[in-house]
Amino acid sequence: MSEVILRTPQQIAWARFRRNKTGIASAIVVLFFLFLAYGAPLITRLFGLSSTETYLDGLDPQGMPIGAGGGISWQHPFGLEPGAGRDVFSMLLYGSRISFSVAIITSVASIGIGMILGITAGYFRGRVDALIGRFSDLLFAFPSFFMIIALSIPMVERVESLGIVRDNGARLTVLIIFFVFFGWPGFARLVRSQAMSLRERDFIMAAQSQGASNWRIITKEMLPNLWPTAIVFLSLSLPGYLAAEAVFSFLGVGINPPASTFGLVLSDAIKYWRADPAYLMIPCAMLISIVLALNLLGDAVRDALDTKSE
Amino acid sequence: MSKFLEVTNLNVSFPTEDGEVRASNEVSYSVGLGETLAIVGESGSGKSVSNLAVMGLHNPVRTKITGSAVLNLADGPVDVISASADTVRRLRGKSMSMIFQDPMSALHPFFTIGDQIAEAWHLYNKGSKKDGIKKATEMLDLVGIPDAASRAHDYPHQFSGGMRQRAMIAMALVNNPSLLIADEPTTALDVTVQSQILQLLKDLQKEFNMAIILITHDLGVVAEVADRICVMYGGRIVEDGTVDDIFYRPEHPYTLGLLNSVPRITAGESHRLRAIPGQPPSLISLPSGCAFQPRCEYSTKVSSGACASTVPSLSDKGSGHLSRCHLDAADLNNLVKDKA
Amino acid sequence: MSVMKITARRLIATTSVAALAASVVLVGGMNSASAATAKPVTGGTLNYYTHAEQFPNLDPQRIYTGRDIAFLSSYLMRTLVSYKPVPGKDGATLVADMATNTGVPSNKAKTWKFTLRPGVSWEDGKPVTCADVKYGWSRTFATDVYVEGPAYPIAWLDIPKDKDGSSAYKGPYKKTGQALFDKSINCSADNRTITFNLARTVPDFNYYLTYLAGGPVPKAKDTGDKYDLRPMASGPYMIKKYAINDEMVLVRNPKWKKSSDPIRTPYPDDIVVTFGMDEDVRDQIDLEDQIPNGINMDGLQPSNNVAFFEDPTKKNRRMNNYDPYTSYLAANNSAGHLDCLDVRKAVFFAFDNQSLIDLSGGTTYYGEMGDNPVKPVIGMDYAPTKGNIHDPNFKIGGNPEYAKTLLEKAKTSCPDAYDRATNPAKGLKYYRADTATNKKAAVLVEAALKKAGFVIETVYKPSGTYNANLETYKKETDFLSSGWGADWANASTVIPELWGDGCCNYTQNQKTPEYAPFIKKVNLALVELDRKKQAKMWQELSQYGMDQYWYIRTVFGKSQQTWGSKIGGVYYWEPQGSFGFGQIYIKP
Amino acid sequence: MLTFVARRLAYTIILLAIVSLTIFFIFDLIPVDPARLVCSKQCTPSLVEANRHRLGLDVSVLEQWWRFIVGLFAGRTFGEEGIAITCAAPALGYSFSRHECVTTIVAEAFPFTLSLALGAFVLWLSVGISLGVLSARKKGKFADRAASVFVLVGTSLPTFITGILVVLFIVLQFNLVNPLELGNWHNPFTEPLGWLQTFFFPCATLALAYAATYTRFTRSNVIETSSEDFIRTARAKGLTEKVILRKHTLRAALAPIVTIAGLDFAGLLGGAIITEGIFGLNGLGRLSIKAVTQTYDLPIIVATTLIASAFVLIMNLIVDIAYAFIDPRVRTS
Repeated sequence: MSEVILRTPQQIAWARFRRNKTGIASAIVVLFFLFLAYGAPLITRLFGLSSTETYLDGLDPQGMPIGAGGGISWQHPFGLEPGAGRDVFSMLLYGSRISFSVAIITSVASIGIGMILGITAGYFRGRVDALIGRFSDLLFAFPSFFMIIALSIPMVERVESLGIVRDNGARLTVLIIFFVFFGWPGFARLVRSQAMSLRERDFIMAAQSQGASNWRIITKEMLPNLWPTAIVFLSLSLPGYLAAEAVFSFLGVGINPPASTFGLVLSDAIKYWRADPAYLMIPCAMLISIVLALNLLGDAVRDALDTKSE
Repeated sequence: MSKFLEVTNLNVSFPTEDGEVRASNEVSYSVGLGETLAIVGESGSGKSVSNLAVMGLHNPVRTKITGSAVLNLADGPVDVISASADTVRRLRGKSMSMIFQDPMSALHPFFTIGDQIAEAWHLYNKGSKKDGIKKATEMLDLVGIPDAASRAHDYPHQFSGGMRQRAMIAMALVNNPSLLIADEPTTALDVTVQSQILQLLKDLQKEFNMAIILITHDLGVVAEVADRICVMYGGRIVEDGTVDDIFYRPEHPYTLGLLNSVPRITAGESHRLRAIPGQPPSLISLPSGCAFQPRCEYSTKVSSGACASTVPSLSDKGSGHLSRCHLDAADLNNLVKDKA
Repeated sequence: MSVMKITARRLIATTSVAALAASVVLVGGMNSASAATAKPVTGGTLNYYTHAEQFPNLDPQRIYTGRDIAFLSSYLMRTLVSYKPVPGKDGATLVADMATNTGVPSNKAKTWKFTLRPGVSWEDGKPVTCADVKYGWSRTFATDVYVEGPAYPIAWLDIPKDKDGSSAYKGPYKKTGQALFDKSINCSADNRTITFNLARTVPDFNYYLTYLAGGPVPKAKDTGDKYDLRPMASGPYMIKKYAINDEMVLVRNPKWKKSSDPIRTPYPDDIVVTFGMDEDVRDQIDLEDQIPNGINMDGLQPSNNVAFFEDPTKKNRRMNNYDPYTSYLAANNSAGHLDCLDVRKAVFFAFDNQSLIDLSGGTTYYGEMGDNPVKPVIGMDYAPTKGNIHDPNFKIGGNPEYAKTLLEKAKTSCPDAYDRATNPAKGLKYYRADTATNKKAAVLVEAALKKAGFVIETVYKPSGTYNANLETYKKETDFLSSGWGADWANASTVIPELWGDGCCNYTQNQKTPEYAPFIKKVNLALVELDRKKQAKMWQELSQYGMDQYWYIRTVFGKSQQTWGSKIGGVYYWEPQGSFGFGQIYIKP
Repeated sequence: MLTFVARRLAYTIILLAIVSLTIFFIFDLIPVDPARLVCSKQCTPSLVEANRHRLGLDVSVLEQWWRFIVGLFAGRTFGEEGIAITCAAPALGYSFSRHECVTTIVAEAFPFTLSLALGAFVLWLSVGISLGVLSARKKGKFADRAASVFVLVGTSLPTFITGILVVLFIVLQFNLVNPLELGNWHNPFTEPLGWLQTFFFPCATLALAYAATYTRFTRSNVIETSSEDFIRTARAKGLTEKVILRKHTLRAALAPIVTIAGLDFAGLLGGAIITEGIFGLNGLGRLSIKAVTQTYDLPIIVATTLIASAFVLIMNLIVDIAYAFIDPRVRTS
């Protein structure tokens, strides 16, 4: 008898992913940036740098960095910040750590909530479904982008008054809460429709007819069939939230100095673009590279997991 | 005299990352006007693939097709395999038509039934929009849709499954084609509706004098309507004969297995249903010998292990009854009797 | 870039930053464009462009900023008294405008009398009357409608006060206490002579009349809240179009007569102000002289100053002067904050002022360390103080070592304040508006103070509501930065406002033992009729406050102006800290 | 169909009411007192109280909301007698910092936002759909690869970065626009060139990211639809590939795009905050953001938020009805 090789969907996906050269390359780039971000304290120490130290000797009397490319040197590979004289390399490393953290926490949280509510709506239907549906309709109607800007500062004060987190901690918490609050309905809708069609599938019916509890059906039968959707959504929402964090800190909502993120650096850099274009281009290039790599990785993951697209 | 459609040595394969999927191998069959050819086989046996090739419906980029399929039209024969894509397109609908298994998904959900039929008619006939709808109504009436004039303005989702298939048939026949390929036309339908549709096809065949190719996995369906039957397995035709040949004098172990797995009430005697053990072969890595060999209970009876090494040829065992087996018919019959 | 950021180019981020009038002393070798000797030419369109979306105000009773007073009084609205429109020290001289003279005081300067010039009219041809002036003054009392603008009339006019300190007169709309107001300002029978009756001696009363707020408004044309969009013109131009965020177009006022106006010389035919310019676009226009008949109303971004001001080919299109403003950092002297001289001093010496000045453009363009809330440009009221920046231990880049020794002293002299300043669990708080510039400056401040052993946290507050919440913030923060310019050439508009019971005392010094003798002397100085004696008193009061380190840092600011190559007649009008708009013309 | 529209309309009105009420409650909770904001010179508690009355904040939130709703239909009067200001219906409030009825301010800003949104919408739809169809038809070929690079670039460049780069390195560098005219309003019908000068770059910047997404979406939809049974049927009928693509494939593949495009467009009608800010366009986005960050002008904040929500809800309704026209399954079930 000829052997029929049965592979699990995970194995098939992994095999497909491994064949995708762009996917592998982008995964390596993403890992590299993650290493830079989360190894920031270590790396900056190796370079003998600090993200809060002001290297004022490197600035001229108008506060501009001395030397080409915004003061690029062996000591300061990305140059110095005009005005305050901080090391741009360390600023961006620490900044990307914040950006990554926001993106990861937000994506995971909104997928978690979306998953729970989506399954609940799709599996139980009826009133629960209607309630969740109406609520997400309502959320969609709010101009979320503007609301985040308008409400984040008062919200920060509220959160600080709780006394758990303060300052940038509170600001990030608020930003993440807002992102998740406005972010889950998208995924929940996706999950809901999938859960509804799964519910009608034979294996779920079979489990139901055998008297399996709803909890068991959801965790043992439905979740394993929904995880590829979640992974694809995760990989595509990471770059989105990363960029969103940059946009909000660019607009002055979100993190404050002495911490720094891409958005903050960029909003500062455009004031110096004529005198110090490198200070604008370096963070631009780094942010674009990260988002690009994440997008490519997301595409590869989707291609590997999505059975529909050939 | 040559038949209307003559398919000779048709090979269809799809190159994929995992290897070449050889969906149809050296397939030959023919069907004449007024005749019904049934092609029977499990899913993946190559029966649809071959006929889609005849219709020219494969994606040319992703499919490799060799062999020939000649339509003997009034103005001369055309080989649809070697003909240009545009030539074949002009034959579709007019000279040959096809209906599909799931009439729900085969009809465009956004257009009315009448529009979809009229669209096909307008392709080969000059006439106003009104004429088109009139023709569509006529056809719907012909395929037995009550109140056809108003139903022509309905959308597919407003039709029941059987009615959709009737509408599909009406659409396929609107240009009076000489060949109708019906790909599992009844599989998605209720049993009572199935026979109605089959009867309809039979009636229409008489009216239009069409050649019909009925693709099915259901031998029960075949007995009522077919003149000839081709049994396919693993991308090859394994047996080809008249209805009587196949049902009463099967010469291939796979056909035998198929017959044994069909419940027969008429037989009146105790009959044990028997499934064929094992799985259909992978079309990427076909067994080197007979494709059915791994599942064949008689393969051990063939000396020198020819079943595993050599592909048996499709040989005429007499009076146009063809079979692809190393065992000859008499030996097989004996073996069957022994077992019983 | 124009993406939502506070337009303030400077640290001056508080409420009303007032204008200064003074016999100005130019400090240092500054390059100021001199008034052109060429003969001015009439005609053409004069362009102004600004990043601002609009004029902060056009309603005379709301206007309080020097540049706008200069602009609007040059073109649109006349006042009883004006500054002489000439460059240099002479510019601070008062001249009669609508009035026939600069005012006649009597009764120990408690009564002031002015007479209107004949032929002065509104754009509708109606003559400007004493009743119009009186009505204009009454509007200042409608504090619920006119929230901006100077409040001197409320303090000065002989009208009783309510219990909560507000005037018993509630303005011309509510009319509560109208009779009281009518008694304080009298018009003659011919409606041409106006007499102000004041509650106390105000020797410098007539300087206030250079403010548009002290000018007339015709009652029949008063549209209340909406008057801010379309005030009646009495000057050589009138408003043809005013669209916020878009542009303002001024055209000649046919009812204005040169014969009744001794000071205005309207050269251009039209004046167009373009609002909402992107800062980069605006700077590029100047750098490349794209609009030769245009004037940048804002000054360049600090990062573009070097490119413009160090290019000799642009030397006729720029000026760089000390402006009327002093930037300061007030220490919170109240209990539980910086109620300890040694700690305040430690902060003062720890500050890295050099990098902060560099951040804002360096000493050449931003300004230099001051020793006084009163600026030298004010004239006789300024004298260098002792101590502070003249202390041998003062280093402009910060002296953390000396700061540490002062902190060590504070450990025993005031252990509570010391604990707050150095305990990581407590630490000092610095509230500031969350503008981009402030965020950057905070990095430098934090770095410098940490070096000296302080624990400090910057608390960012939303810039949009920062000013409105200042009353709350000033009690919570340990530092508050702001800026101030004298309303006219008398420290009476500086010291009482900043350190006494005026508008903007952020030092919270009222409950300290040092306050009582200070305010006593302030009140004496305010009514001192001998100008020289008064100046001496202000000088002593400055020294007193600086000795207390009520202010931790003062910077005497500079400002730059740039314009296109076809602009002539530009000069720096010192009392207004701005262009002398009225003499600008287009070169042929 | 009529009952469908009526039902959706009722649902939209209820949602609008809930959303507007929510917005009133949310902004009431913010620890900023607008009455204090307009109180600087000689501010006393009684003055704050007077301001609160003048701003209409001295009543319950519910009452404030109700007055707003009534004002929408009947107009409103603000301030006291003597200097009262009347705003005609539909009155969205009065801005004491701009000295204008909010309706007037919004009406001035809206043409900018509409131009930007519409221009970008047309650009991204035409580019996105044609590129998407092209790359689906030429799957795997050069055109498809080129399109996928475009998609990647478009989705990876945040609009604020593209905007900055376009302004700094294209618009300013090459003096493409008279600097005094930059961001000026021009009537597209009487001054089409001026309008283009103002809106081309912002529209293109905004459209870039959307076009990329729509290219990807169109491509996958066309590919997916192409493998549908009804397309095989159309081919079996003998239809030409052109007809199949135009009539059968695109109709089905683009139907979902109607929904997404409608909602994206509605989102932009509320103001494209970043793009308007960077290009200095005085649209609703810039208006609202300035009201929040600079003046804290509550009537403008509330009005712009409400308008943005209303656009989303109304467009949702339109899209639903439009979809029902396109897809008979929705209409008749």
